[in-house]
Amino acid sequence: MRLAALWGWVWRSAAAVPPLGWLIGAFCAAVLELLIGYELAIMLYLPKVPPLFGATLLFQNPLLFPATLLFDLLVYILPVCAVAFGTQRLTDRAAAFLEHRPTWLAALMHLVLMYAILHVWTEASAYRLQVSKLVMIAVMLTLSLNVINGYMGEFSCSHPGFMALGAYAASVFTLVLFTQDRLFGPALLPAALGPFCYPLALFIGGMTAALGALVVAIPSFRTRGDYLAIISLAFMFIVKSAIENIEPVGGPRGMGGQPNWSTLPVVFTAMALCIWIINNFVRSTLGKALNAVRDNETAADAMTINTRRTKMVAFMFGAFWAGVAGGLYAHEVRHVTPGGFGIQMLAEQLAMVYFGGLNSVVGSVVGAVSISMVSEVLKPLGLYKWLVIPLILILVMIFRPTGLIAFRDFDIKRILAPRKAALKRRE
Amino acid sequence: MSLEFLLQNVINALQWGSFYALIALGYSMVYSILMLFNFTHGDIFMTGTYIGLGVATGLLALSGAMGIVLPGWLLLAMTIVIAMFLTSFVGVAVERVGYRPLRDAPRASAAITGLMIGIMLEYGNLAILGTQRLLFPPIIETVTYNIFGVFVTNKKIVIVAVALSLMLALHLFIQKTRWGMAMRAMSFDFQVVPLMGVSINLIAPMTFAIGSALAAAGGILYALAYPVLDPFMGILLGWKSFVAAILGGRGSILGAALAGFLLGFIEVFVPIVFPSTFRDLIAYSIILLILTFRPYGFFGQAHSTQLRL
Amino acid sequence: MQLMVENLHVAYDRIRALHGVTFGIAEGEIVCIIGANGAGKSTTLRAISRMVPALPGSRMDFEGRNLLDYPPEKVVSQLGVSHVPEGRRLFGNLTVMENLKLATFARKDRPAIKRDLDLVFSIFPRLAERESQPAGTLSGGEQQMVAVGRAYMTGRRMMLLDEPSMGLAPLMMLSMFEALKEINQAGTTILLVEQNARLALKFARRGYVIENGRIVIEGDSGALLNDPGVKKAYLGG
Amino acid sequence: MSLLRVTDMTHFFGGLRAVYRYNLTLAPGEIRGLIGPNGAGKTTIFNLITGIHTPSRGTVALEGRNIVGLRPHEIATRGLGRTFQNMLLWRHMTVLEHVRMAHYAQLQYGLFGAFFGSPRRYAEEERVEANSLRLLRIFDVERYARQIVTSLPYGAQRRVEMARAMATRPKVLFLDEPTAGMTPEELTQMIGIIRKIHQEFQVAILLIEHRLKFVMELCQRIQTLVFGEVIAEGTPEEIKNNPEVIEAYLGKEEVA
Repeated sequence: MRLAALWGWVWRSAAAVPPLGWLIGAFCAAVLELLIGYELAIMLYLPKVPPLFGATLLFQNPLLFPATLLFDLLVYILPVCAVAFGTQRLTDRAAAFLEHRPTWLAALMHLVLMYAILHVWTEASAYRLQVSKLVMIAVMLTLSLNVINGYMGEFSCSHPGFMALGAYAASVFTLVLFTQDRLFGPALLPAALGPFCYPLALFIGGMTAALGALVVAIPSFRTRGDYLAIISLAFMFIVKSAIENIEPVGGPRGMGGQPNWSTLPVVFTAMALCIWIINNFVRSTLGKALNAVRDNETAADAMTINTRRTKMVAFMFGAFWAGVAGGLYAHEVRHVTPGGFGIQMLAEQLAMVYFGGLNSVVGSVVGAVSISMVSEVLKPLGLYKWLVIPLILILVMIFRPTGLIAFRDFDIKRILAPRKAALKRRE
Repeated sequence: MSLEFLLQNVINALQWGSFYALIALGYSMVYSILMLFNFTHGDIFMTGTYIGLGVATGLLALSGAMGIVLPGWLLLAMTIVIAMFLTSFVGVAVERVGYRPLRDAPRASAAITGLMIGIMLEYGNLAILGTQRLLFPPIIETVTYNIFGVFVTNKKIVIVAVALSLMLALHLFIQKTRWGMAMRAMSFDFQVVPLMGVSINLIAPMTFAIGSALAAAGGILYALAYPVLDPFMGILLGWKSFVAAILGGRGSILGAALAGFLLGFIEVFVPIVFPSTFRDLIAYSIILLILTFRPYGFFGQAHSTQLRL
Repeated sequence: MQLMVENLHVAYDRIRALHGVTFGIAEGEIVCIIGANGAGKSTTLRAISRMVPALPGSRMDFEGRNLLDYPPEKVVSQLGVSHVPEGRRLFGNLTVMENLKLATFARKDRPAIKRDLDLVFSIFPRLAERESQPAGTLSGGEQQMVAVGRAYMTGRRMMLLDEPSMGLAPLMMLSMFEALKEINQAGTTILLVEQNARLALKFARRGYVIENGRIVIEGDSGALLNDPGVKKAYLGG
Repeated sequence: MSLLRVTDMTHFFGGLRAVYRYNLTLAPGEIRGLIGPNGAGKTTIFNLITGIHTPSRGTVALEGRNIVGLRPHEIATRGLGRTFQNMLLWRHMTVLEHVRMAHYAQLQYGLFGAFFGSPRRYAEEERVEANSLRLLRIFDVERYARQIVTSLPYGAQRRVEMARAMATRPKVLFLDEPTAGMTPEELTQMIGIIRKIHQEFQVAILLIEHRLKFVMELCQRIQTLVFGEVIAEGTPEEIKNNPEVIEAYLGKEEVA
């Protein structure tokens, strides 16, 4: 009882701080860690600054766990809370000020702050940087898969295929134009131009995937559910083995040497764009048509909804972002093989979507981040990791069959609203 | 292309078709009863093979200890029967843990649990048996017959014969027994089945059990031909058989068997004409085309294709 | 009373379908429930055969046993309450004989099964002719015969019938009700739900009128036939 | 001129004759009833006209233009709105979203607007929302606007479905058993609502009904369907006294 009251108090006071406050707090914590993190770690007999809040140490070296907890408390929890609560009045006023400005302005401010936090935080280690980038790519993949599997309710299994198409198309573009490559010969354009053309490469990757999605979208006019699932599965296998048979892109050995253009700002911008556009879409009436087609196609038809167009848009749109994510992925890991885009990857992506929650932007972000994190945390367990993750997912499915945060609209305006007013409204 | 060469490959195709068909039957049966795909089935096939390995090794050791030399065919028969029996419990357990709690949930969720249990079986196997690949004991010795220039091993004959007779047995079971009758009824309209005094919780596990037993038999036959076992062997064969089950028309036993053999033929004959790396590409393209133009497979019915969500 | 239903509440997907239905049937009776479409007739039957869950507070007793303790298949096999669902729901891929045999899945009493089968065939001689034909290929009337016969084979204490006259030609309806009378005389209590109110009331001894998930009128058939409230419930007043 | 004209429409399901030589001429602003026992093919007629099935034979013309073979959403866009017997609502959507959704064909902002949130999109969506709320008010379900539709009482769901159908701006409204499962009070209310939309929107209505009283009170003309064929057509008075109708619909007098 007392615990519940305590929890309620914590929750209430946390809710009184607008997101801006938390972000500023996190930024301060990140800076703090950059300044004194190493010294503090030494003092606490830690070998280095814990890369992911010490979570990775949980199974690697459990004895260090208390020390990392202390580290987290001193570097993250206390400073964040102190700053957040300390500036509460200020940030709430800022939020109130921003409420009457265009939404994009407020959103942009928060995004810039978020990027700053990530930028500072990932300074600490290359591992952190890579994990952060891969998580952001996973967010894009999960969200785009959610468009098809959650919002439109088809069980599509072709996402690794779309991703492969994007990865290869983007890689071919950059490799042909900007690098001296084993497969494609000398660069056609000066490398200095490359980073500027990189968005174009990603766009081409996305469009290639979207075109590929037609192969799945067109059969979806006539058949739904299981058969479509198989068609999409077959598509995934076809993409994989088609690439294996195209020698110019390296066949089964894959393609490497992509320039390292998937930098943090690029990935972050791509992810922010992806979330923004997808969220825009699914909140519009055109986007909600996906839900109508999912919940009852006959009714959708009778209510003037062009169901074929809707299905096509969903598949191509989802595939586009998978393609972009594939392009980013290729330029991050800098070596892709067709074998990598297979069942294993599919299982991971499905896990993220269904764990996080169907039909929900926040759910996808939560799913992608938490499954990636759990996967990093459990890495020291070796293959036992693959016993724990499935078990978690099975439990989630049994107790929450549509995932943790399902069927939720993501309304930026409401989230960024000043807290005082929000709290008052709730009372 | 000579006639001998052709016949040679027909036999190979029949052998591969047998594996696919035996596994596809399990998918198809579960589908017809519960309207959901048992995505664990490929890994049940793998588990069945390993159980077969255990049984065969045990039997060999036992007969060795008792100083009896059992003939190869008897050993094989005993291995298959015992392994089928044991593996059926794996199927029942999977139904109980993974599918029954989710019977009213969205079907996609059940698919996810199925996939996850499959992963757990794979890595559970790795955790228990380690990463080195195990070899299935040579229960029967390979004898090669030359029939008019066509070389046939006794193993291939055994594989095809056992597969065909198991399919025949399944057919008889489904057509002639009251259990089979209940299964057919349930595939037609599972909601009314309880009104006949038949419990769904009886028929569903039984279906899983039979499917798993057939997968185990398929696994042992597979190990007979390709004795190097691998915890991930279920993925490749499982997914392909799954596709065959769909191709046959979901829930159609005959369709699943035929599509399994068709897949075997495609896979054996494509490399004759094209480079062998095109095998998967062409096999899956054919499947995609068939499903695009015949969305319900060979024998499938067009009812209720909506995903519940 | 053989079957006592008290304060039965049922909801589908949070929408209440029944709000406290109460009625009872004595052994050997024929009782009908009439009412408009969507009034809750089918739901009442489905609740008795446990196909839909009853909400807490509901009570259903069959021959002194609490129905709520039994899953649907045991209501059939242990209590002997059979249910002919709306739209017949035959197993169209099974033959007529298989449909009837499946109904005896849980029964062990072979001689009695034989006797029951003979009775079904004597009431519906047409079925004997169509024995090995898939049930899906039969005419509507024949399908209804199989449905009734099948229900009789599962349990003979009580039969719940959901719109047995639906989609039948008038002559067929009559002979169907004649057959039901024979089944009743063989010792089966009958509770039926009908849209054809006159026919049902003519056939049944007593009747209940259900409206919006509640029993609003009850009484002897003769009285109900002349009741203005019945006209209202059935014809929409 | 007739608004909707159906001539000799016939349809078979497999070998089963579901509808035989059905004719209908609907004038603008008319309310027509279609009655008949369960399984007579009433809903099939709706499905044939609205394009869910394509009739085996016969023509359907809306304002003189043939609509057979068009996809259902095209037919709906041309002005055939409908409700469904078992209320095909979208179970994860709110009431307001339902009605907004039915404005789909009226939206002009396109995918670009949807992706990037163009000002035009917000202007249009605002207009759609205002119109939706207006419709919800007419059907007296405004207070449920933000609720998920499955959490509503039955009668309210029916009205949401009608509001949704009206949002497509139909010229002809097809109502498939609009009062199924309603209480007498709700029934009376429904008669009022149908009258109101009939006057306010100047829409022709074809309705399938079970309760004779309801049909008699609303409709100018009534068709009676038995086994896919129209056996009688006329004013409520004529139908009420037609012996064939009485037999088919109420059961034979000798039986009773």
